[in-house]
Amino acid sequence: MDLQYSDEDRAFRERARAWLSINVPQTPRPAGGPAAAQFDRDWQRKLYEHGWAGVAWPKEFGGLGLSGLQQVIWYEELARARAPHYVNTTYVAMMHAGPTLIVRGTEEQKGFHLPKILSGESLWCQGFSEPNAGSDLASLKTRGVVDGDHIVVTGAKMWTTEAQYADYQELLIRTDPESERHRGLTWLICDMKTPGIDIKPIRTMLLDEHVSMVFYDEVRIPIANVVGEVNKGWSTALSTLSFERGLGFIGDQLDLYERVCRAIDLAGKVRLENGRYAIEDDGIAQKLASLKADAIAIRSMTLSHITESDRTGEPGPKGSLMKLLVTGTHKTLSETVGEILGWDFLEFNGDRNAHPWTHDYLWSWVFTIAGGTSEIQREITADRLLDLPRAR
Amino acid sequence: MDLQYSDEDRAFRERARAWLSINVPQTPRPAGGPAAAQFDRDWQRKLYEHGWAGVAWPKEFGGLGLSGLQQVIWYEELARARAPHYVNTTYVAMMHAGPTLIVRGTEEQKGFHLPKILSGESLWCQGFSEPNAGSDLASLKTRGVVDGDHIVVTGAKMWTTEAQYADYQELLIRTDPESERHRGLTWLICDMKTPGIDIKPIRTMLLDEHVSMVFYDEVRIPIANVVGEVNKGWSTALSTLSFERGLGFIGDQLDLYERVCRAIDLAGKVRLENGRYAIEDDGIAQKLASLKADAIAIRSMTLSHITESDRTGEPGPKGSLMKLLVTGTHKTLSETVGEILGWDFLEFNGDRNAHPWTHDYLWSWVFTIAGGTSEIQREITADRLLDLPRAR
Amino acid sequence: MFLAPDGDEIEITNAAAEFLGEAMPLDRLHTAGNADMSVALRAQLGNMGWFALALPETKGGSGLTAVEHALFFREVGRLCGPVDILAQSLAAHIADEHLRPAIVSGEQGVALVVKDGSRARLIGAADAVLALQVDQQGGCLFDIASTAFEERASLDIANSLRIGDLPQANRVAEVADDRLWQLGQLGTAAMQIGLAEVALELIVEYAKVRETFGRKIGSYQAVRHPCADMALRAEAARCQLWFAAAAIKEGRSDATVHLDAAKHLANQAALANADTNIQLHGGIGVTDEHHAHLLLKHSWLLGKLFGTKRALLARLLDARVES
Amino acid sequence: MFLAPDGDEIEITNAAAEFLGEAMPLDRLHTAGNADMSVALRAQLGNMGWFALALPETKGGSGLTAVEHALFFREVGRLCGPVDILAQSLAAHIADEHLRPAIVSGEQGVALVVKDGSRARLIGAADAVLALQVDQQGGCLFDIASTAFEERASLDIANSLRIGDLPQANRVAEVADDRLWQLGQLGTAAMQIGLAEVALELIVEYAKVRETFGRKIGSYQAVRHPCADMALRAEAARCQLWFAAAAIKEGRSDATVHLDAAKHLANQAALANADTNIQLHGGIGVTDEHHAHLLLKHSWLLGKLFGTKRALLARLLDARVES
Repeated sequence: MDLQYSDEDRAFRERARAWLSINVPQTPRPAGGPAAAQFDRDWQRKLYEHGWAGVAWPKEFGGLGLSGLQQVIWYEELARARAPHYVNTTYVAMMHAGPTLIVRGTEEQKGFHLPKILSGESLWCQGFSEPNAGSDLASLKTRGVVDGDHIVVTGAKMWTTEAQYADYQELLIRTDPESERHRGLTWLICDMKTPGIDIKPIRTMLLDEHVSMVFYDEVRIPIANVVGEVNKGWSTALSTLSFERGLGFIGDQLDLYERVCRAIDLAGKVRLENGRYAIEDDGIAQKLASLKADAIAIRSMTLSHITESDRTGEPGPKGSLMKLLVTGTHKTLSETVGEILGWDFLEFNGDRNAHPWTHDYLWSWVFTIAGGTSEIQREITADRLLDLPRAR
Repeated sequence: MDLQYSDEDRAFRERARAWLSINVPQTPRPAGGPAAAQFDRDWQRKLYEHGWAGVAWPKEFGGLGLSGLQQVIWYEELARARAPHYVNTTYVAMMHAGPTLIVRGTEEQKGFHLPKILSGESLWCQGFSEPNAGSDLASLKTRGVVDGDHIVVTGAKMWTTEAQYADYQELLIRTDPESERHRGLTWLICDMKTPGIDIKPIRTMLLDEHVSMVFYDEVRIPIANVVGEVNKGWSTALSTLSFERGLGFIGDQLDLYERVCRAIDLAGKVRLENGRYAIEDDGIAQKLASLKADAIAIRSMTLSHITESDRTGEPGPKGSLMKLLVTGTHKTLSETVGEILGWDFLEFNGDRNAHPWTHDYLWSWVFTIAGGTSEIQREITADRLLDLPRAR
Repeated sequence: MFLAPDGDEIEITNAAAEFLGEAMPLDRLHTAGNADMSVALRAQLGNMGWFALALPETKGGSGLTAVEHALFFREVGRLCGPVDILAQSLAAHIADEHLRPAIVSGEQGVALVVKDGSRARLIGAADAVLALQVDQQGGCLFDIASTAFEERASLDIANSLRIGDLPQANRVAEVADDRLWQLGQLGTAAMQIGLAEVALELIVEYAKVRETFGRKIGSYQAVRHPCADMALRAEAARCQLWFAAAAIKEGRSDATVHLDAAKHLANQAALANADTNIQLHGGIGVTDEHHAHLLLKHSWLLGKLFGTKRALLARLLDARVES
Repeated sequence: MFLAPDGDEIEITNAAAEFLGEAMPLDRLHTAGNADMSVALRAQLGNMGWFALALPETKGGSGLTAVEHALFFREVGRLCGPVDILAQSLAAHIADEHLRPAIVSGEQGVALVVKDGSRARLIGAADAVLALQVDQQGGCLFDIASTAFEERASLDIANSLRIGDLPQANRVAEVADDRLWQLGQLGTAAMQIGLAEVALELIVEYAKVRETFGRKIGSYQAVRHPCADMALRAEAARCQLWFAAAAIKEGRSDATVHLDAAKHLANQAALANADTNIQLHGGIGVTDEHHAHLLLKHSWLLGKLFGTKRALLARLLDARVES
């Protein structure tokens, strides 16, 4: 057990810090819309041109081939430099579409897509969930019929993040109409400009439109776009999910500590209805201190899990625990700030820059629902970590 | 909607208060053992001789035939007079064995047993649960074989409260060996002096022996002791359970408010480790005030439910909600006092008079487990009150 | 003693539910611009006499009690009714005979005012010409016809939010007892409870039809047990509301303690049930088109009115109820 | 960087588990009179050198680090080991060369002392002739051979509890830095985590065999989900313990903050897991013969030592960790 960084780690941190200190965009990211997508592309292009794109990608595919620990260093330095948050319109492409192609794609697919992803030329979205297939992905119904050298897709996907700005989509469909559950699915690269695709943004309770429904009306996708094999898409999808779950929350994990500290600062400046500073209320002070302990533990858990999987070469089975803790801590923190902020907390127009705490409070439910609800994370933990008899 | 007591109610309260003020025992109840059982018998005999025994029993069977609201008044006056707690060795006989005989017993059974129960001559215990049949009563396995005019019982019961002092037992057994679940059971009056019965007290984490295992080795019980019909005992058992659940916690319901007030007094006298009075800690003060609100609501719920069932003549379906709230509030209160009391809370020798708060803390789990666990109460609520699809 | 709606009380509840369900269905809040009471809704409510429900007959009201007041506002709460309905009802109690008719009829709108430090938060329609401020010591009605308030973005969809300074000179009515506060507390507690009940109903309904992993979600304990807890919170708060309303009606000396307890439990039940309702709905629960977020956001506003957590608990700590 | 037991650390953990499992199995606590370290157990532990694990080699110890210290006490915690084991280990650090051998060998017993107002609470064997008091400023060893303490009934089954006044004149050793406090905090945090892990293991094991309503209870979400929460609490506290132990070993400037966080999370995990373990066991969980209550009661004692909730949180509020 030790906390020492290798010389290489330290050198990497210094290089990253130096570069970020002069290259981080000076203008804040627009709150949303096409301007935000363009901002993200520009930042990704800059990373690419200076050799910082794809920290988790193998070197042979243009990435930095960093260890898990070095990725942590990278995300810590991003946070320190107040660089654009890594969860943006490049997220799907960088964090799971690209990695899926790397392990499952054909040479043509890799050769065509990976450079475009790294350079910010292609944005991707995910097309897994459906109105009746949320946490239970395997019940999806969007179907594809092979017609010559194309697959003709009809159906609907839901909760597709940033679909409006995406060039490509990870599309999971049912190609064997007789199949059930995990069998008979196919993972396709879908060009979002293909005729027959209709995107209907879903307004959320955050007053944004970051997710959409995507409708497919006989959309013709070349069979050459299949990643993995026809009817064996579940296996490819598991790769995608493992990338999503592995590092999916790393930025939030590392960010929580600073957010707790900001909340503590805030509590020292804001007065409660009874005239006292919020921090003088023992209940609030104890809650904030306890959240700080949680945030500190989240970083320790991150480092413990990552250094362990750096050694074994495999992600451990504890991603569900991490998601439960991160999303739970996020929610309790948001609620506590709601108690501190008084009437100001009740002001919200959807602009996360103007009303960050209220925005984050509402985000709590997106966080505890998206990517597998907290209920499902407990199920996964009970199944895989505790080996309890199945409930489902 | 109104809070008015009728003239009759008020007169009853005055009579009860006057009598209790001069008749409540001056010596405290012994903490346990045969002396406690004798104390309970004596108090019951006194109630009986002065016409106060059986507040919930119909007049024709020697009870007072009171309305639900008047029973509440009675329990309030008992608490006010610091009379012996109604949960004692007479509890099973008075609260559900007697009432079961009243609605399901033969004339002989009623004529023999009811007077003995009312006068404190007979103490009863319950023989429903088994080692493998706790909240899932219908899986019980103790069997009875008809042999002439007797049923021969072999098996074991568990969690039998105060078995050592009981004269009779409500005994639920499986008389049809081919039967499953609720079918094929029989409800018997078991004389605890019958040969073949062996009582093995179970020491609990409260360091008491208020429950026992009871073993039956070919115990011969007259068929005349069947309450209801052979193989149709589940129906009789449901009567017993409905009496147990209906008023089972009424004393605790009404008592909680005073206990919260005592905890608040305590918090004003005890210093925390940091030197401040416990009540000066905002977190503790808020928790106690919130518990007071819960305790006040519990009394309102009691009155609402009881006045409603006084009108309909039937107990409502909300007993499970009440048990959840009462046991949950009890537990939170005990934990909060644990936080207040410091090192004194860590002193405990099993004597509830010497260490009442620690005793009550440990009792929390008995309370959330016995008589149907909190988990089962949530199931019952989901089934009966919310009509959700079954989980079991 | 009877601690549940009874006889005429049930009639009034049903009448209110029917009227409000048509006049201001929850669906209205999925269309922009429907925050606060519209002029039309105000007139409708005024015509039906709802603003004068608990107003003494001597003042031209229906002369009903705190109990009917609570029952009416529970129905208002089920539909996330704007809190200016409550402001309008309370204002009728302190306005003099010249001002009162225009309030009772809904002709003039009344907004609710809450102090926020040195400033005033205004909740209610922009066309309100009166503003009502209430605390435990009394209430005050201001003429704000010529006062400018700054609009703030409102988290709550059912009410708009403004900020500004009250024209202290323009006091048009005043009262120095706690009657208004009590009715306000009762009204907001009742609204929170209505809201908590709707949250439970929405998820129970959904749990009976929505399937995952081949079963109705209502058959999973991860859904069933939180629903049972929601039912418990609503039931405890509701019974306490009945007690508090009856205690006020009957002038019990501990009525304010019961009210504080009711508001505290109602605040908790509403927020927790609104929260759980979203979570158990899954993805659909965070969409704008679903009712779920309306309840959550509105419960935050109601939690700020007539007794916030800290204030209520501070009073409850030392208070005692009669046995 | 590697944040989990590794190499020799695993060896030492296994050796400790094996030795302690035989020397002081959890079952011992179901027999009366087995609270505290017995003379025999003390001698055994001394013989094996466990009291000198983290003692510098220059002082005749094994010269291992805070990490091995934490790993050893996690194993002690899994068996609800008496806290006098910790007192004995810590005392070896401040005793001088005359006193030290008798402590390290287990010849002389050391009890732990905690201030309770103006009095002293003594935890440990009645035959202890030394008493160790530690706070963040330092530690002090008292000769209590001729001091009478009053026995108090102990909720905890693993330790007895006495109260009295320390003989201030009989100070036989003293130190004025926070090393002892750190090792004490690390040791008690580790014990709490071991305890939290055992609670989880007990219920998971039971849930795989116990049936109700025709199914294993481990197939019900009402059991599965609380078990997942137990696993989460143990995992978070454990990872934080690794960080804190390594931070102390490496002399990081923020080591005390990490320790405070570790103790706080360990306190929470132990009590909550012990609680849930009883509840999910149902009736059998409240019996004296079951291990469940031993864990609950012992976790209360450990929660009082080397950092209680309020003290830890007060320090954490203003503290910062390095990135």
